[in-house]
Amino acid sequence: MNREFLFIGLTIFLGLISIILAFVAIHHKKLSVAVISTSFISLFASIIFLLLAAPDVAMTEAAIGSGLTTLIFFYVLNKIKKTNA
Amino acid sequence: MEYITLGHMSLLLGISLTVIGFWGILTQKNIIKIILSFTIADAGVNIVIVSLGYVVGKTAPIIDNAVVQEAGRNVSASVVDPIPQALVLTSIVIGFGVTALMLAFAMKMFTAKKTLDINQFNELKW
Amino acid sequence: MLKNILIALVLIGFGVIFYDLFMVYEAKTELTDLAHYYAKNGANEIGGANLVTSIVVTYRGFDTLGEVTILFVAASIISFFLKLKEDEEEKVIGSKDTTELLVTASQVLVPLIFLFGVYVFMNGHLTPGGGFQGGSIIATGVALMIMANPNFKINTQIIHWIESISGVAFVFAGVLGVLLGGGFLDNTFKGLGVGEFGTLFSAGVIPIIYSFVGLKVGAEISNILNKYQKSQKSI
Amino acid sequence: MVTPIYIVATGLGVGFAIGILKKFGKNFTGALVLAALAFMTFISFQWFYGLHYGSEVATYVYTAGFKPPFSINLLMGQYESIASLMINAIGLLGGIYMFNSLKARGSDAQVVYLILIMAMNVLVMTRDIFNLFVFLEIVSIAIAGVILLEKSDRSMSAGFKYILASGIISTILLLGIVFAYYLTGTLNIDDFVGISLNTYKGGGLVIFLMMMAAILELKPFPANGWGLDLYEGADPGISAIISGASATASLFVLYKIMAFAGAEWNYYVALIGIITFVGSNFFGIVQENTRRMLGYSSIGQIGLLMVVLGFKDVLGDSTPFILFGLLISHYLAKAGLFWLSGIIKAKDLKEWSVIRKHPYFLFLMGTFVFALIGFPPFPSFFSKFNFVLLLTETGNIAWVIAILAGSMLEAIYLFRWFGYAVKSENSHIEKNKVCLHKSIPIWIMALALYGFSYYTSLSNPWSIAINFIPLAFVALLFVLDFLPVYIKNSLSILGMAYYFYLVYPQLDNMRLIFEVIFIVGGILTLIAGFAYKGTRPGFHAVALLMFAGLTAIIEAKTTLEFFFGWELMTAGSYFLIIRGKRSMTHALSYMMFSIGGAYALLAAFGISNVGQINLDLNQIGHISYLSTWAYALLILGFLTKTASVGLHIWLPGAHGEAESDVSPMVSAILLKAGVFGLVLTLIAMNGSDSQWSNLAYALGWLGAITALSGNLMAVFQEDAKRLLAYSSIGQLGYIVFALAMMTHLGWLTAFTYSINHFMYKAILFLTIGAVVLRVGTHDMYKMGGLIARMPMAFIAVLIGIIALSGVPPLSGFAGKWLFYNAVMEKGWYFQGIIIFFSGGLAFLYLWRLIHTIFLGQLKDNHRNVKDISIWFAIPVYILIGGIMVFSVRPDWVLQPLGNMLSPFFPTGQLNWDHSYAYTTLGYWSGTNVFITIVILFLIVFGILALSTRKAHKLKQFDITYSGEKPFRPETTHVAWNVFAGFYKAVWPATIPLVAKFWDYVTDFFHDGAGFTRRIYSGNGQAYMMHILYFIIITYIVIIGG
Amino acid sequence: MSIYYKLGYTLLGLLIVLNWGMLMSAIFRKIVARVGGRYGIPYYQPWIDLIKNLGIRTTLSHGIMFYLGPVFRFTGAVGLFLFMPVLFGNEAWANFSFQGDLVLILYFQLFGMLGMALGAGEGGHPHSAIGISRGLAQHAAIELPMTMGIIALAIQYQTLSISDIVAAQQGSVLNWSIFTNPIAGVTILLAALGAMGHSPFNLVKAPNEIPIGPPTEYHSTFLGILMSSGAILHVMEAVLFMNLLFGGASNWFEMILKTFLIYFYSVFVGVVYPRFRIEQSVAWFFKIPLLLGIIAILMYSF
Repeated sequence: MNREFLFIGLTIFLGLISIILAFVAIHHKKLSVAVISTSFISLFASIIFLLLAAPDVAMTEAAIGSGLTTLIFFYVLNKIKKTNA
Repeated sequence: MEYITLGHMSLLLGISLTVIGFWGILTQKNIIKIILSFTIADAGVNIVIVSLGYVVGKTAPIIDNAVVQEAGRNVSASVVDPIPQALVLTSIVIGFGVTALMLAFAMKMFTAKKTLDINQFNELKW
Repeated sequence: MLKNILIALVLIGFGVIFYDLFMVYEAKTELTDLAHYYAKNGANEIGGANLVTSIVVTYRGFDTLGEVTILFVAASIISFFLKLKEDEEEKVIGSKDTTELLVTASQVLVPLIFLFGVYVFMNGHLTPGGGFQGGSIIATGVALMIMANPNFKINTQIIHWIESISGVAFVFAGVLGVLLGGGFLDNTFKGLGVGEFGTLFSAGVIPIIYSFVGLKVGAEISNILNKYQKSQKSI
Repeated sequence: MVTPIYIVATGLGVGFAIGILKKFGKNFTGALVLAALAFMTFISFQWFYGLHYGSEVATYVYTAGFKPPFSINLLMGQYESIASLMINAIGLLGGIYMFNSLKARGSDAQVVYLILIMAMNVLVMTRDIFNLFVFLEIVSIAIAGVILLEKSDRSMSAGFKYILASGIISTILLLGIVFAYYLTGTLNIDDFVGISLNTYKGGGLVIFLMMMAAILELKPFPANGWGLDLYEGADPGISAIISGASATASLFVLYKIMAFAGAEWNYYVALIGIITFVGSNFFGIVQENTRRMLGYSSIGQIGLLMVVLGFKDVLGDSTPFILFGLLISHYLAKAGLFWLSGIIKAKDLKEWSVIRKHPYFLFLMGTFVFALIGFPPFPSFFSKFNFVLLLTETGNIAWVIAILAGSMLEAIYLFRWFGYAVKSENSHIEKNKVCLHKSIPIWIMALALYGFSYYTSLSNPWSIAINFIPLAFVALLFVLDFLPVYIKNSLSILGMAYYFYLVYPQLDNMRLIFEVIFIVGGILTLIAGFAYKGTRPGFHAVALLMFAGLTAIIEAKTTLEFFFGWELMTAGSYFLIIRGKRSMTHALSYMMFSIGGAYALLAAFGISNVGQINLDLNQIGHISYLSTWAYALLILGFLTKTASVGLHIWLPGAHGEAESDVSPMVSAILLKAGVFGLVLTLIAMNGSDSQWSNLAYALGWLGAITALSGNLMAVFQEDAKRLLAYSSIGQLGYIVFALAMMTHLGWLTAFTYSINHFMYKAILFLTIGAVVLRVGTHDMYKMGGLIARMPMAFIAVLIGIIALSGVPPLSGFAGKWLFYNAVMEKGWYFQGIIIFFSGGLAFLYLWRLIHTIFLGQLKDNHRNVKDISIWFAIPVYILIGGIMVFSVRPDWVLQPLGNMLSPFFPTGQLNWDHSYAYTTLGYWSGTNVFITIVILFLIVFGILALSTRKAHKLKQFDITYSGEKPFRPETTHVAWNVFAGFYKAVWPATIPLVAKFWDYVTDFFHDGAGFTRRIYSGNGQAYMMHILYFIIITYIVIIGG
Repeated sequence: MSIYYKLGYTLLGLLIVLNWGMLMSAIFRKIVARVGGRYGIPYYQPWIDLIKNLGIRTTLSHGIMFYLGPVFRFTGAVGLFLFMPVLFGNEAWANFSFQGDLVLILYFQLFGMLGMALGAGEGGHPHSAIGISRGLAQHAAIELPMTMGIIALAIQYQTLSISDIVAAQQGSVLNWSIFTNPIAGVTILLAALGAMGHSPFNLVKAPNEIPIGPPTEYHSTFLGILMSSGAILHVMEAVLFMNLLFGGASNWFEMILKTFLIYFYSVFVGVVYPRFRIEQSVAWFFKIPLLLGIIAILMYSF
């Protein structure tokens, strides 16, 4: 039961940060900050997946959601920056 | 008290992220931001799905040898629901594909008009 | 202003809908019948320790096929969408040098990453992970290679070959299921047996198929990354 | 039998393998893709064939070697096989059509296309809800990809909007699916059907989410801006796929989800469908861009199909017939049109005139347009007919009204478009290059359409009785279109004569009269066609199409046959009218009123249909349910054809601008179809009860006012043919009035008028038309003094106007005399006086007609003009002979007519004593009056002629003119504005209120649609907002409210 | 009675009507002249004109249609005589046993007009066309109240036969329609002003001031025939009103007296009122007479 409460607390904590990050992602003027925030949301989500006893999902989310997706975002940002420069 | 469970909390988080994502989709003018909002909403939905499969106090749906010895490979009493997890795997990959495609569009659209403002892409209308 | 009000109304509306959804949820203490079946018989029927893998590869293998297809379609679209014209390729800007550290790191890390990726999908039926995870790990390695040397050209041909062959193999395995087993994507090939539980060569052909999936996913994602990388070079 | 899983295996296997095979070149991969598509088509065809003919049963395909719900399974049943065949066939044909554009984008694009088609197959077959989601995503992504075949910024932004929208939709769907799993523990659709999801807590909400996603995939109005952009922005080949295949698959998805959504959803699906149908067609009318317009039409059609799905419980066994009839027509026609739009590279509707440079494409376009709107013999006709009938039968009148209104709107813009194609200026546009591989698929679609038409006609149990012989003859003439006029004309005349010979023994007297007017009249007017040279492309086929329709309504025994004929006639006459030089807009308004009228008829048939799907025409009289409405609608429908005031504005232009020999066909003959319909209706009303006197009374007033306004407007026309057209309105007003009296004498009057009007209006229109052919203008003030050049025409017109004006001794007076006796007997004095006054007005315009054309001074440019063509003179003089016979011996006509009417109106007959006709009010002998007057006339004429036998003919300008000779001949013509004085006195009555009213209606629709469609701002975000709002509002309506 | 006797009587009747018509027109012209302070023509002037005109042989022809004007006109006039009972209850003068049908009469009036219209048109003179157009327009306007009045009478007597209408008025002066149905009577009398074609409704012929209208084109024999048909028409129209409103006539004297009074009535009005323009006269008929006509019918339709 204690473990359960620990998990709940962790989820609430990560959840609150995620929500704040989501606001940041949407509102921050710098796109790179926004992309990184989103990447962190994915990362926290994968931790929450672990808490929810879903290691497979956690791995996938970490690799794809916070890794590759972010990478592609940066490709695009880079391209945009180049074109503007 | 009955709402303060791991499932409820993560479900709430998932729903919140989804709504925030929708909010971003509707308010942001920058196409990249819209796509970001989409990924946020996606993440939210994924969390929702996994939380629905959570069973209080059970372990990951992997049969380790200890369990096998006890239950004769029947692990139905000890694991969480594996199906939502399988679905989420699919969903994450789909989300990646869609995001990659959207970003490709965004990049091309930017090259075409040198802007990312979605309001500028309305040559088809009425 | 009106637009903001409208947006606020939409969000409130969705808030209500999602609230209703939320209220539907009750913390579960039991598995559903379907999950129960999988938990009970999954190991016996398929022979894999990882139930998620069993479901992904076998029970819902058709979904996985679709999933691979989605990545494939997305990669194909991006491929012809971002394709550079011949003359544009000439005007490629000479990319700036990368740091020594990154180059060295990539030289050391990339083989390791590849190895890890392969391990992940080969052991998908035993441990967490599988084709998707392994594939994306491999793709990360490819990405690292590209980052380390922006002028580095992936041998596209090889990627295509890997992608193509693993894809066809997946479909072929499915068709074999029709011919030999109990239906499309019947990976157990009833006669072959499922092997000894818990070992690498257990769970029928799951490891093989999941390897194909991993290779294919890796190749597809690498393909996408490659296209993006190439698109960087043109103006 | 190849298991359907090979559709998937083939699609994916070939798709994946192309990665290796691409080095063999794009042609090879393209061919490989086509081969794969062909194999997929073969598989689904095999299943379709097997299931349809019963050699196969619906089969589940299991994957992974486990039974559902543990694994995913597919189902290949009868409907699945049809949908799959449709998808694969259009995929194959589209692949052929787009071979080059796919090739241009490389093997990757070819693969995406192949996988798109494959995935839609799975959408149809899968029985697992999550699997459905996965393949829906594949379809979405693939569509977003194939949009890019068209390399433009427009298609790019359309694609992006599409991804955004489908992203939102799939989020909703996914939420619904996982919650469904959470609640029920299964993902299998068959399980959902079994367990009734509604009984779970929150089950309704879950269904709501899934239904919303399924419905949104169908692009419901107004949350469909992204869909429209898709249609407009994509390559036309892709638009065809989206419209044909994707819509079919999405509809199937909806069908599957509806299976477990619960019956209460049917209503909402139908509601959303009807809103979509009416809404998008409403916006369609202001579109100038072809593909966007077709997009609106596609969305509208899908809306209609949703209505059918929503009513599936009400329609029962007829659902598949109706659904597939509509779907097939839409599928074939829309694909064909989109493909055409890819060959005819005209963005603007008006530029479609270039299609005339490819006459066979014009034929294809016409086929598709008529199929879309639901004209016979296309499957959509039978579907719509049954659908409306069943809906009315079950009391869903409001739905019927909405469906008909939506169809009407759709017809407006499609026919406008077709009108542009047929008529507008095309010399400035260059002919498009046509590749064979692009036109073959279109031909296949059109042929399939005709094939299905034949098939549907046979499979519809009530249409077996339809007589297809005339239609076959029409088809023959169409095929022989390359032959010169004289051959086709002789062929037509012989065919009609032979058909008349075949048919006339089967007809009762009343029908025989109309058949004589239609067929014999048709033959007579066709004789005039010999005057034309060359091949006169298209004329004979469409003229015969009209006559086929006319004879079909005569022979009709059931409402379906009647409606079938009615629509054929409308189509034929539309084509005939649009042939005129400046008749585009008039043909359109004719079509609109005709369709509106036809829909009124359809609704009426529906109402009167209670209990039996295809009512015997004679049974209409025995209806009890909403019978006032049924009669009112029937009358309204027929009044549009008789051009009663208020519904007449199409007539002057349509008849006035038609070709010389077409005007008499549409005026003297076609209008009688409306009369025939009215006769049938009134017989039914009379047969049932006398409680309809109010309706008849209103009809009487309407007839009287029509007579007055038609004649009044005719007085002020400057255009000879328009004058005659307005005169027709007036004459038909008399007939309607006389019929409305519902007495023996009244009907006798009406029939007399019908026969007379046929004869003298044919004479006048033929002669004036022939004159117009010679002098090249319709404007009367540009003619004059033609009596010197055209005595033959003059005599014909003279006889014609004497007969028309009703002056004794010619046959027109018979009508007048009967008329007054009838009016006095009935007691409808005011109406009678209005009509008498109209007669006076007729005198005004008739004099003007003959005076300004034939009398007065000859124009300089007409000095060498020849008399009318002998081919026009022959029918004219035959008809004059008819008038003379009728005048000398009216009893020969009136006595049989009276006997024919006696069963319906046994009292108040004429009594005959030799040539004397007696009524309670007076008596009259046509023969004696004729003889007396002719004798007198000849005596006086003889005296005069004798006394001036030595006179010599004066020169043209040898006249007294206020003591001087006119020095400028033009001043001798006062025909322009000749009734100025009269006009000053009566001008308030000539304000075209009705035309203004209809203009106002048009403007209202146009402006309204133009304003409202601005919700489609082109902004992807706004579109997503529409989607979310659509969901919320539906939520409030369905769950909250 | 054999057909030949009948023919004889009819011809005789026609002769009487013709001469009476000519006399009346002479009287009319005399009255107008006297009112205007002139001496006027002698009473026998019409006969002189007629004989003169018939005696002249024209050498000009405008073509065949030009002939038809007078022919139609004359046929129309004589036909009117033939189809209407001039004297009531007298078999000899019953004119080919047509007891007279109102519808026939109403339409047959148009026969002559039609001929005139066509014939004058053939002349090629623009003014004749103007005259015709005015005549037709005015005629259409006159017909509306006229028909209303007549229909009102037909409703009253439930017959369309003139003979029956006359028969119904026998017995007493008070049985005349003008007394039994005064509104219809007044309507018809007002419309009759137009039908008789005197001022203020004679712009059509406009005899004096400007050379307009058909008579200016016609001459010689044509004019002779026109004159005689005009004389017959005048009488027959008066006879129509006499039959409808004033109890008909049972002998020639009564007929002459009544027609003279009717004729005089229109002459009297014509002398007093100036000429209307065509739109004025059309509008005039659409006001009071039309209103009266509506009332007349309303009285019997319920």
